[in-house]
Amino acid sequence: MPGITLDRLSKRFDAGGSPAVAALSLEIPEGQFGVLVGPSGCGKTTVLRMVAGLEAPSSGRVFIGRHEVTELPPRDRDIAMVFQNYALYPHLNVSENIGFGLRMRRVAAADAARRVRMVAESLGIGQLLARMPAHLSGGQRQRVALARAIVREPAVFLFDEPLSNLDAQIRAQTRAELVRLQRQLGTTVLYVTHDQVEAMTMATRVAVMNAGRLEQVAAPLEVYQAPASLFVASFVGSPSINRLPGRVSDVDGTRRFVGPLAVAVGAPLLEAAILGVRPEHLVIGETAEATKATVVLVESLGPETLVHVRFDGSEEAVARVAGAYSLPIGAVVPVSVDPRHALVFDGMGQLAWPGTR
Amino acid sequence: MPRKTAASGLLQLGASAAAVAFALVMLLPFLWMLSTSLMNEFEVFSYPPPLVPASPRWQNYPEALSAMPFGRFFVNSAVLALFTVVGQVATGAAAGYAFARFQFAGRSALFAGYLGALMVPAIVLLIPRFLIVDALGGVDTVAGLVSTELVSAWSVFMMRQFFLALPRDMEDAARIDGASEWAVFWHIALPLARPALATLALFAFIDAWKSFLWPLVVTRSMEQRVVEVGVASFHGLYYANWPYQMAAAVTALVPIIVVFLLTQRYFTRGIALTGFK
Amino acid sequence: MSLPPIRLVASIVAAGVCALYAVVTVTLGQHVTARVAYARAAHEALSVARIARTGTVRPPLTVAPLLSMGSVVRVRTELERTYGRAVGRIGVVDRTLILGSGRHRAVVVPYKDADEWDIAGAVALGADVLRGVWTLSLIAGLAAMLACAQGVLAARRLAAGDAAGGHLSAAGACVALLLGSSVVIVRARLEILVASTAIGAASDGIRRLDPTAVPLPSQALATIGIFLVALAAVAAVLASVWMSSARRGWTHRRETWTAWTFLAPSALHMTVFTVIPLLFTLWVSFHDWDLLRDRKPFVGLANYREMIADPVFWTALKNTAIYALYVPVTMLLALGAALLLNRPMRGIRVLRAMVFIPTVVSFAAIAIVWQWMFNADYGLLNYILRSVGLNGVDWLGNPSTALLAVMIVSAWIQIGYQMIVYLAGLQGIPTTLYEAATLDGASRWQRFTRITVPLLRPTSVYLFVTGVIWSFQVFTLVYVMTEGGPVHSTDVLVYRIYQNAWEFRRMGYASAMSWFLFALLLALTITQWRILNRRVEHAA
Amino acid sequence: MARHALIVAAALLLGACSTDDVIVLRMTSWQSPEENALDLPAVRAFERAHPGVRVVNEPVPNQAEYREKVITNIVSGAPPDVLLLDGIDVPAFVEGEVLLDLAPFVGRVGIDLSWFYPNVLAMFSRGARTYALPKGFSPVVMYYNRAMFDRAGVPHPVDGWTQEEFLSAARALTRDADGDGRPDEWGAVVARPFYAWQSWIWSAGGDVLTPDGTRASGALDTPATDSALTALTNLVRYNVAPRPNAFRAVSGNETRLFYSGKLAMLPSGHWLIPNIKRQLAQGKLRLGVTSTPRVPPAEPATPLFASAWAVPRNTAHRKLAVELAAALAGPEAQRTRLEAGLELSAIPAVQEEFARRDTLGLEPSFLRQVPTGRPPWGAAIARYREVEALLPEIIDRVVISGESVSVVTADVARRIDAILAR
Repeated sequence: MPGITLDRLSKRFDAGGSPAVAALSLEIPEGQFGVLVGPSGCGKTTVLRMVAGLEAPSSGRVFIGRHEVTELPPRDRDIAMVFQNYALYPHLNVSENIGFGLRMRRVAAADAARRVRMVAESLGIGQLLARMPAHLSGGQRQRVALARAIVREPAVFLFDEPLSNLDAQIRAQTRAELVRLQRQLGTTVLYVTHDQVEAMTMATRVAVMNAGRLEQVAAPLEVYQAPASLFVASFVGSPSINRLPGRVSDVDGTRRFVGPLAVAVGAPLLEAAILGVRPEHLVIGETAEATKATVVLVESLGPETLVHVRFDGSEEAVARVAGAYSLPIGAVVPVSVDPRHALVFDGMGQLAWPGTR
Repeated sequence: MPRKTAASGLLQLGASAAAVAFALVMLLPFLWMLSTSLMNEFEVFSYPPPLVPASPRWQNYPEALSAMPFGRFFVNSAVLALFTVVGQVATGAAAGYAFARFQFAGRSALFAGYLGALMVPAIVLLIPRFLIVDALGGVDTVAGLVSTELVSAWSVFMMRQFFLALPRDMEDAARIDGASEWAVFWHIALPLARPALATLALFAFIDAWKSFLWPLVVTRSMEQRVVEVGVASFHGLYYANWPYQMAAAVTALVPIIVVFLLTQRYFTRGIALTGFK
Repeated sequence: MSLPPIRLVASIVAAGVCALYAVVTVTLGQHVTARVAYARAAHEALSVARIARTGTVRPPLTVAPLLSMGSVVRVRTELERTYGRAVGRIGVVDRTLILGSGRHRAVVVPYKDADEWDIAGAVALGADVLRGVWTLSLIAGLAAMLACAQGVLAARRLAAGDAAGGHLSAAGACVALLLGSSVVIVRARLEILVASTAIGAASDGIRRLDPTAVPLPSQALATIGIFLVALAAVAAVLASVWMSSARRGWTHRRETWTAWTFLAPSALHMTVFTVIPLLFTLWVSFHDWDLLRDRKPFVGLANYREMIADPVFWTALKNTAIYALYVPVTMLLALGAALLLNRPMRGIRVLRAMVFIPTVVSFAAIAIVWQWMFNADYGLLNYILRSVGLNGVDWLGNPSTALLAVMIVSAWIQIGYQMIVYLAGLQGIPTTLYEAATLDGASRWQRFTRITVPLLRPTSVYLFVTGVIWSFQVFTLVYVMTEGGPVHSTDVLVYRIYQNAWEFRRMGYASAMSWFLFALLLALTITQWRILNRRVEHAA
Repeated sequence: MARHALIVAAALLLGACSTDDVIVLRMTSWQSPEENALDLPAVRAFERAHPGVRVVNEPVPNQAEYREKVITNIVSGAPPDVLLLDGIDVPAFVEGEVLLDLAPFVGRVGIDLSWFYPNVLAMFSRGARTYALPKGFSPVVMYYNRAMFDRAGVPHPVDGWTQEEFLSAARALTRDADGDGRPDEWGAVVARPFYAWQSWIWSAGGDVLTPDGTRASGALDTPATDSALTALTNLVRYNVAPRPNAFRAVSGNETRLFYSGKLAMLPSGHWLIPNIKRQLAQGKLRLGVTSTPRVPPAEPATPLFASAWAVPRNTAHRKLAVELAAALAGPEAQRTRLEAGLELSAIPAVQEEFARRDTLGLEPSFLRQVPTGRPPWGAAIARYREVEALLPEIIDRVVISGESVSVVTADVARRIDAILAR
């Protein structure tokens, strides 16, 4: 099973305009579940379409395995793709939809029928083969689209937000199923989504994109724990990471972040810096470096509670506290940061401490 | 919700009434035609004109249709229409698809050229076209008759607009599925464009059926004439037999109406397109 | 990697195109040569006839001399023997004219009997083979062969990524193709020159020998051939430029190639049956041609000047512009009809057919029927007007209403057509959109303005653009209804064109007006296009 | 090799002569099927007389499309072998050197040119040359409805009557039968097409062109023409003629009004008859024919509209084509054609014999108009179609727009001069 390698891939739609994708290099090793995540309009779908061969890159190269496929039409790339809206052929029934790729590849009819049936059974849509797409539910259409991709046994799967048209319950279920399927088939996957939850739960490798550029490529947990930039830090995690402006200076011989909260850091000196703190690393309670803040909102979620506080300088932050936690609004509480989890970003939004990799 | 149902029912009824009224207004001149076709030759010259014939003269129809070899005319028209429909649908769909879907060198220039072709009054092209067809040995042959009609810029333009309105995802899916560009066109785009194709076929048929000057000029013998020329024949320079002409004109309408009713189910029942963005 | 197959395909295609070009060039060369031979034979036959009439020469009336190459022969007795049929057959045979095959050919020119009564004999002339124009043909062929080889070379080098080498070879191929083309054109000119000398002599009074009694082999064919060759050259140039552009990748080239295969049938047809006639019309617009004469004296811009100076032309233009206003109104009506008739309802098919019928009724019948609708005393329209308390209008007797009357009939004809297009367009709108909008609480009107109207935009653009073009070309309706009257109030541009072309036989003037109309419509359409597209962008 | 090739060629040439190939002669005309059927006996007889020859008949119903078809054929170098030529097209066809001079040949195919009405034949001749053989013609006459005249107590008009008499008759015949304040029976009519009022101008001593046919000023704007036009357009002003409208004449109101007995007098040609032959025979419509009213001292004059069979110069079958044209224009064919009632025969002997048999009383009246006939301008001037297209404008502008006759005629004359000078 080959992997996917993108080498300085760029795409510019208008000659004069800004690039939709700028010199993007990325490698999804063989058998990995790569997720390309980013806000809408960041160019991730364009990347996927360039990998698929539906869009010609303005420059750069695409490799599948060791073969360069930049100039090859989609049909010669040995890939399968599941579209956001599934793109089922409305004039063909389910069986013909699934079997279309085999027919195009001139697989013998009997063989094709057997494979279609097998894949359909394995996805639990065996009883729908004679139906027309218009008469299927959203979840069923999604499965047909999946079956259509799987049946060809391609080297690479491409997914373009395949779950976004499903309701929440089926989405969670399908997520798990897709992962299981991928592990089982061992096929390399490039999966595009704007949903960080999907990225975190499904990926073995997450690539975060912003405005046509790659911000970070790493394992999901690493992206969460050591985001390469403020953008990544903010994009991943819910509620979003707390961003507190301040500066890094030497106070009494120790290097410290000074802002609404003060904390000892190892960052270089910075006139403008942003302290990034995940809500679960914001501690409510008396500690040595605690700062007073006012509670503005308390959200009880059951297993945990989100406490929104406001500092003197009117900056706000959220703390995640385990269990039920009761505080009156307006109460003044001491707030501090666990120094082991404090992240400092420089003025450009790049991670300054604990150090980028 | 009963109130809403009643209101919407009333609205539906109103719309239906409006539809019927509109259709009737549109039909009025035709009814007059029908009425004239049943008059005797002197009744049509009465002033003021009678709305309905005193006694319908049904034999106008057999008499008009046997005054000339109309059977032969209908066959000729059908042949012309068949070639025209096949030619225009095939070339119109292919070219319209190319203009709507492909980014290629020379696209806008070529499209401007196609559009330009619509802007030339056909009457001044008659002589050069005739000379070309004559040079190719096509005068007074079926090939010469249909040759100029096989492609029409109108149909290309129409198909382009239709394809522009169609979603592309299915085509992309087919490309991923391993279809060549022709397979995408044939297996996916064409079936999805069925309403458009039916419309185009209908219009091509009508165009061919109604065409008059070119068939008249490029054919010679009576045996090669088409229906429309036959209809016009009752209206000579000096002698006009209007009841006959109307009878022939009404008869000539029948095939078009039949084709219309046949193609209607395609352009009034779109394909249920799934998963739109 | 699969580049090698691409290279192979490119080579094969390039070779195919060039080989085709070679064949066309040589074939055309032969054809042209034959025509020159005919013209020469006609010319020579003239002198023979001149001698024969003065009685100084009495050539033998046998077939034998016919068989000797290069000599001039009369075959009178043989033809007289089977008189009536022979005459007819000569006509047919002489249409082809070139007898024999390959290098060996002869040309037969018929001539009249002593009373100028009928074709009585023929003059045969052997063509000089491999001399004169034949060498030119050979050059063209060689050039084509060279182009063929160079083209293949260019394709291979470009496919292999050698852009510079590709450029070089492509340029070589272009030169070769152009050389071939110009040779053919030069030859054609020469041939036309010689032919016209021969014909000119004939009409100068020697009626006994009448080369025009049997038409020359079609000049049109040579013209087409020349255009095709020129076109091939242009295409070759374009293709070379395209192939040598290293700017874009193979994906783009492949797309271009695919697109052109989709377009080739219609593009070729358009070239032959529209572009060439159009260029012919352009040429005619600079000439004075009354259709009946062969002479088409060059008049420069005189036709265009006359057009600009003619007040009736401007009236017709103004009327045409006013007339075009019926298009948007009709579109609204048609959209309304389509919406009304796009619902499940008993008898809906018949209702649609009823609305559609006017579109298909023949013009002759339309004219007669509407004459009564518009009758001032008894017409239906005035009956309606009077029944609502208005004064009747003398629709066609009043210059201020006559054009409106024509517009009403046009709307009546067009509504059915536009309704069908709208119906088909409505099918492209997925019902899910309406369902979603309904769930979002959109009212009927909102659904119409937010979904139906925007999604019908391509359809509307089509109808509007073609509607305006169509309205500028209206003529049959005016012709069968009013012939432009009264006082030119319904005179429209194409009716002027028609009248000048066919009634007044002023094809040059008519062509000039056609080209004006062409340019006007093109400008108008481009403007419309820009505006409509800008609005699309704004909407998006 | 060369010899062999030519032997093959000669064999082809001569061998073809002895095969049973049918020679095809193409003839074309603008004729409705009813009219065309009248030519068929002559065509069949010709085919019987010429075994191996087949005549392909290509009638085109309308003259407009006929023109397009014939001209396209001529341009492509393959005109039909025999074609019907309208008088108005003679100048252009002659100047274009399209037609064969038939004069040297007619004697050999049994036609004597002295058979024909000289003033009809003259339209198709230039000096000693004759370019077509007339098949029939018609003068423009004044039809009147006898019943309406009788009912109104107006004496029937006689040949040579004056425009004054015409006007007073028209006044007496116009009436408002249903009392709605608007006349519904009319005495006269003003037709827009020029063919219908050319005789009116001529019979008043006016004309549209100067005698040499080079100018309109000096003819169209003279007092005689002006007063004739004033008298004509005044018919509407005096409310004895309905307002003209732009609908094409062939399906226009005038004919319907006249056929329905709502119009007492109508200027037209013999071609009015076929549509109403049955009604005439049954006595449902009683018509009379007389000359166009004149303004003394001018004498009645009327244009003769004629058509004739011509042979293109470049026919491949000159002899056969001339023979066919002769057969179609011969007395036998003309006799048959008369049955249609469309026109008068171009051969006096045939026409007079027919008039003697006539039971409707119309034919002798028509015959009386023939000596007053003149070739219309169309038979003399190649650009006449352009001139004629301008003339309805005079009626439009005077009657509809209310301009004065002299202003309009001066303007139109100026434009016609420009056309003729081009």
